[in-house]
Amino acid sequence: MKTIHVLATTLTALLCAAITALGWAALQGVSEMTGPYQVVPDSPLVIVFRIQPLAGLFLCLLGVSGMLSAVYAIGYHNEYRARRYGILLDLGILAFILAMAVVLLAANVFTFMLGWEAMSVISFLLVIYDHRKPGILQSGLLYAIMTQIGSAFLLVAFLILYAYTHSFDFATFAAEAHTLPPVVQSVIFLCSLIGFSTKAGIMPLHIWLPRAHPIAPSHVSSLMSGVMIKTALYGFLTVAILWFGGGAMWWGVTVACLGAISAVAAATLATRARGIKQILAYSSIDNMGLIFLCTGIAMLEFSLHDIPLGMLALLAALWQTWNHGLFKTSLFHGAGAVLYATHTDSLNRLGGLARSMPKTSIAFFILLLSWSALPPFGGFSGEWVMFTALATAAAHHLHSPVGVLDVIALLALFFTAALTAWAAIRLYGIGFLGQPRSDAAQDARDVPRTMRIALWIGVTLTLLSGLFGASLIARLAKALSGIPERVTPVPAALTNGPLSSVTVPTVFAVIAGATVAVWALVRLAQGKTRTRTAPTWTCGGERTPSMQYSGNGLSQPLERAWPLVLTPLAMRFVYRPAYASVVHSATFFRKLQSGNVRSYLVYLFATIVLLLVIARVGGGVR
Amino acid sequence: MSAIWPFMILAIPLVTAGASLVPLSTRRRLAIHIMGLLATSASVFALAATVTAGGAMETASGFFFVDPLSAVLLLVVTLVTLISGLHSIGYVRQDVAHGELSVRQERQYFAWFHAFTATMYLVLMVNNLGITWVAIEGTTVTSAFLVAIYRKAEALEAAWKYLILCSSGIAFALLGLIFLYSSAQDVYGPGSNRLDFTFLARTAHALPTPLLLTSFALIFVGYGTKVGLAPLHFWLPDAHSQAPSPVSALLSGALLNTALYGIMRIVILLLHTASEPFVVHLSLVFGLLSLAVAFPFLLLQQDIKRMLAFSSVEQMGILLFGIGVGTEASFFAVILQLFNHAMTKSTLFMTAGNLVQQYRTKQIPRIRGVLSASPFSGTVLLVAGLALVGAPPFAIFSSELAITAAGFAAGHPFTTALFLLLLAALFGATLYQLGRMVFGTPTAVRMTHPSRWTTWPLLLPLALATVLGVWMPHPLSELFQGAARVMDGRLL
Amino acid sequence: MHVWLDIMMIALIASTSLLISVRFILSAVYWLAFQSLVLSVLTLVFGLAAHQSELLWIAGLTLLIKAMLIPVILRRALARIGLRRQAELALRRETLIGGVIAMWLIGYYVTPATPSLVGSHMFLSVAIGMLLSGVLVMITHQKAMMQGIGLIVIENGLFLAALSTSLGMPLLVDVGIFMDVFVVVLLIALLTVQIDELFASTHLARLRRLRG
Amino acid sequence: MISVSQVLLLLLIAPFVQGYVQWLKARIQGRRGPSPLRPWRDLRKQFAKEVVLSDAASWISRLVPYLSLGLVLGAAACLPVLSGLPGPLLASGSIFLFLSLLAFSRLSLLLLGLDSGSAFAGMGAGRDLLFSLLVEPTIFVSLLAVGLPTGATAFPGILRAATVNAPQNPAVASLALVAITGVILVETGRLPVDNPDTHLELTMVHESFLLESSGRYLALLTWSAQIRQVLWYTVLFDACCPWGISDMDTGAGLSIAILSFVLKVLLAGSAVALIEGVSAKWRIFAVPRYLTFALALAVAAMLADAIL
Repeated sequence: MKTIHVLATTLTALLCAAITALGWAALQGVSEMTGPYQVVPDSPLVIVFRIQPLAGLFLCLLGVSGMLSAVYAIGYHNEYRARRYGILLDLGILAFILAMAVVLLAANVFTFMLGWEAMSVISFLLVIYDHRKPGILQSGLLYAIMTQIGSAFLLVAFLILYAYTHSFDFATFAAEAHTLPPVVQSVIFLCSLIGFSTKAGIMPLHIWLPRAHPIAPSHVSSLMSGVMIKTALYGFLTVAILWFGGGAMWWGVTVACLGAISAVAAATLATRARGIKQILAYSSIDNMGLIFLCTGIAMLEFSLHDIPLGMLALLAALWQTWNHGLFKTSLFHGAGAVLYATHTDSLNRLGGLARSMPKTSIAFFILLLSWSALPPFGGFSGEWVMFTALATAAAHHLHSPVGVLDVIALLALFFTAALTAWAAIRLYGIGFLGQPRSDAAQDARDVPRTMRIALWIGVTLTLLSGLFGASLIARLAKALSGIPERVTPVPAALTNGPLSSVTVPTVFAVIAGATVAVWALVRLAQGKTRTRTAPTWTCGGERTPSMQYSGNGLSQPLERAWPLVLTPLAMRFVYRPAYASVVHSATFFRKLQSGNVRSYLVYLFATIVLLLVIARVGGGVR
Repeated sequence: MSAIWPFMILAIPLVTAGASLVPLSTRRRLAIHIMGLLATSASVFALAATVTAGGAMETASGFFFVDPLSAVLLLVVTLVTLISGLHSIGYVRQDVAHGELSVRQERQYFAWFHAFTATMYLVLMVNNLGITWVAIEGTTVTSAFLVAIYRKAEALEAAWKYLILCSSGIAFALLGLIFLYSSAQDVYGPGSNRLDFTFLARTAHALPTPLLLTSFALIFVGYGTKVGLAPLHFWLPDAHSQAPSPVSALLSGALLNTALYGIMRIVILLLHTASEPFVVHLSLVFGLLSLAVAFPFLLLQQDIKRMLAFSSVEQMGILLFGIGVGTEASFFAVILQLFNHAMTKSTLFMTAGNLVQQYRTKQIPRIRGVLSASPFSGTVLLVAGLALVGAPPFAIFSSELAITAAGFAAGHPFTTALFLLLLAALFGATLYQLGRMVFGTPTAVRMTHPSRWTTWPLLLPLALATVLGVWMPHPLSELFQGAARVMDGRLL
Repeated sequence: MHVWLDIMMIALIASTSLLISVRFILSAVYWLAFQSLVLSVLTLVFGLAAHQSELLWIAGLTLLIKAMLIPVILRRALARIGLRRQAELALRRETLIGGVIAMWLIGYYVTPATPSLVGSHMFLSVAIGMLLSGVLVMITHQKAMMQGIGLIVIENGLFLAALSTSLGMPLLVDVGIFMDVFVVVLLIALLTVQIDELFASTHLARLRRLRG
Repeated sequence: MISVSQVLLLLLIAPFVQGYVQWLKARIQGRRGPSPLRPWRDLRKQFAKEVVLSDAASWISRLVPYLSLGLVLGAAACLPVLSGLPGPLLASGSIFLFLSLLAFSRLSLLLLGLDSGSAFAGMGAGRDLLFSLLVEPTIFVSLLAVGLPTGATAFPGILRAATVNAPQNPAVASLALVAITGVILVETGRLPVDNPDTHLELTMVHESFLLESSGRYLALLTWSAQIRQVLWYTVLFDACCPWGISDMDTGAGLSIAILSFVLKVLLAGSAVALIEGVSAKWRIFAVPRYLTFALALAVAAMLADAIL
């Protein structure tokens, strides 16, 4: 059992390495086709793959995040020791990664939908892996149903294109999409927006995400948050920018507004979520929100034919995609480590982990810095590029209404950043610091080495992409050469800002140097630190862990300041009523089958009479 | 040589049916039953092979007419029959053990089982539409006996509703045929072959349109009652839920398709005539209606077998919608969907039967944690369920995608979009129902299957449904495409 | 000649209408037998008029199966559950009569104008009227047995329709139909008896366990 | 060279500024007040003392004191204090980098507070986070309001913009001035938002994080807080009153720059002392409203430019 498990994880790691290599090749500009493989003879249902630059970044992300999860899985698997057929989890993850790769490599509608549906179904099964715990199945089903409705919209979008171009091939779509009548284009755009943002967790279609991500096994959550929701972004970019080149002006505005709303609202909800994984799930929504915000701005600029600005914003979106993918993957691994050590991820039952599991908690701390966009880590670099893009756009449009939108976008960015910091401090301060709030937290120990290795690789990667983002973005800018109008790869605004290859490393050096220097000086002047421990001051009273501030307490000021944002509007005003009305009408319709044969006969008879009348009329018409 | 197969296909089941009534030792009857099944299937395969090779064939001076379309349905029927026949062995044995059935009833069960299949084969092989009608009515009668076999209150009620609704519905189909016949006689003078499909297929376009429309409407409703199209489907859940599970599998996997075959034949007649729009719109509307009506019943269902029955209503709606789209691509997809639905749905019904025997209840809320309690049933239920709702890589995913694509290509964007959304909703409902059985904490301890007969046969259709999703053997695709061409009114 | 045809037509109409509004199931069975008898005679007449030997056979079959065998089976089933069983109506008899008349009128109206070979075009409308009245019987009556009888009335209507439009279906088909009808009646009798045993009544209100 | 020297200048001047403000405030309130040099003495004393750590404290408590000073110095290196000439770090000197570094130091400070598991730190953290939620957008927007018209998102550019554009439309400069002043009052924990002198646990915000620190750790933290205060003043100068900052590298220019900087700092300090002297502390939930007002002003500044 154990060996076969290691075998499977190794296989996964190898596959991911291959995917990464593929993605790297794609970033180099390689573009190749394979197939077609006929599934159903003489029909458009053929499987065709194509490597294309834009997919390169996402493939790399998939590969790296998959490898991390594979390494992580080796140790994390003990968590599921008790389960029969534990190997299924590994195989499921393998299949999940494959399906995502199919989505990213698809070159026609059938292949894409095949990968997309497979991705959804497999992830559903993985999410409910702990299906015996109460409530898991409901959340999983919510996810499955939402995503299915989403893909129905996607299929509609694709098939409209098919009806016009008589082809399933994405290349044909790219070539002929802009020749469609504008109304049709807008319908396609809206359908694909609904379809993809359901998967990406953009509000108000996000409700499944904060329920599904926390319950999945942690490395599955990290793959979902780190990569899967990004595939939706990939699809959306393909439709909105590669095919329609940004489309009409209102497209971009819509996307940007949706993104801004999601970002701020989700970040706000993240500040008061109960469990670590739930906090992380909300923060995934807000990051996707920021990414969609930049995408929207990019579309807007493209529609205004400000190509360089558009490229800048697009670059920002992609760069944040990469960074968020990295640190969110590892953060979920960290959350998994906490679960592994304490079997709970509810903040109010944790505490003191920094003392009880120091090795893990240091890694988590660094990832946390990257998450809350603090230098010199990847998250910071991504946010900086976004800031630069939005600020440049704002400066360019300052005297036009578009400028106002850009200013709003900037405000959304700042608020999201501040709120994220809040969530991060709350997570770490309550979950990892202070006194343990439960025996589980008290007895927590550092997790197995493989899990820690995975964490530290993640740390290293996010640090590297923070320090040397310059070269990575230059590479990434190549990925954008797939856009209709070719432009100079790296926009000037970045080269002396976040991308000047000196800045971030120097700052890092200065901070590190200053810190060490200060330490050294103090040490020289005053000698070794003489420390003595004493209980924390509680006004002289006798101290208990419950005297500490709780997670709820830390977010309470916000709940008083912004009560509205914290109410789950979508749930209250859209989903609950919709669900209620569906059930209500269904119960009503079920009365049709009263059990009385004579009424059935009446239905039959009525149908016949109706059809005869129609036949008469129809016959008269012809 | 090939002329003999139709006779064999009819004779063997009838002989087996007769032999099953003879009071012999259990082992002998078992042998007879299995031999009958295998022999029938063998001859059906032979016939299908000849048709695949040589195209449509008429034998017995035009009494039998078998073309790729009927060959495909013959295959479906015989596969489902074979599997449910094998499953019945273990299932009925268990029922006898539990005292649900007496030994006499057991003999009757197998007798009616084979008689039922014989009538279905007859439907699929005769040329004369009148005989087709007779055979379809025959399926009602024979299967009604099987539905009522338990002699319990619900069983009798279900059988009664089944008989009354289907017989009265199908009567109107006969009226339609009479009109068709008389108008054919008016135009081409009297003759015995005036109701032959081969004759009408050549001449239907010349018949007066109003009369064609009237008779189509009548036949559509008549056979539609048997297919289980909303709002004529109300017998269906009752009969499916009360019949022994192998019979439910047979009803859902074979009988419904056989009845649909009756509609298909008439559609073929009218497809390229002046009355095509009427046919198309009727099919589209009733297809959507069946999907829409199936949803609430499926969503709130508490009885596992009724739930599956309503999913059959949905599937028939999908098939009819595909027929209504009316292009060769959609016809091919319909054939594919039909085949795979037959496989998956019969698997599901037989698994449901096993579960009902294991849990001693049909109530879904009481059947929980199947995956943990009985891994085999759980896995089969899960896989077949995913295949049914059209998850890749199973073939129904491809066929549904093809149907919708054809719908958009044929210029019904809004209808097809609605169709897609209904499909998504039904996906949710079905997944919810299956999910809450398969997963969760088991209500019962670990359970074993009474007999190997009830487990192994299920793997065959499951394997078929899985394989066809990724790879289709060439002869089969040839046959399917032939059937699609037949439905498109060519190959005549 | 035509006088006789008209008389038989009126006989058919009368028998059907009376059959709908009887008090006892048994009398309905008798009316059914009478109706089938008239049909067989009618078939005979048509056959002689059109010099079709097939029709003579069919007339014989009708006489044998529909006019004799089926009533006998039904009567025996009825004997098992009690000969004095009443045919309960779901609505008042007067309204039902109105319904019957409506059916005849609809039958007259919807009849497609197919020039029939023998007899007057009226026979088709009578046939459709019978068919509809059969449906009416099934819809309005509360007893299981009456639904079966309604079914047979429908079959008779179909038979007459075939006869009047095209001198009956091909022989093979007709034989098949007879067989079906016969088995259906057997099944109906069987089920009715068993239902009566299990539910201690054949009232349809009892048959409402399966719903939703 | 220059950047190093200005960092050193800030290091040295910071405690004195703190002392000066306290002294002046006392005078305004009619007390004699402590000597402006007291913060120096305090630092020296605390450096000599032993460290008392909470028994709940983890490595965070040992790391943060040094880290926060390092961060503040790094931030200082991004800021043009004496000269707008591009030094090694001024090359970027992006406001984003600068503010991120300050945010970093805030985060580390809050975690330090929570590390000891003291309820007061939690209380203070909640309040401080609520303020920062509005402070960060405000400071960002007001700096952009000054810089964006020339497309500048870094301090050198903002400086240039302030020197060149501000005279043309004083509206922007003055609106930004008010907004940034508001931010400074919050960030440096001054009345009417927070009272730096009190150690009454229930009311304090910034002091509450230092409650459990002692000895050299306390010294480091206090020092970095004092530097942060001067940094904020400098931000105000760069954005709104960039007079005296030399663009040439000559000794003369440098001395002028130093002189004007010291003067400006004293001026700002006196202003703060005045405000503190005359105003009473507000309720916690009055502060967000006040900050929202500041944010509104900043946005107005930005759009004011768009309009004018």
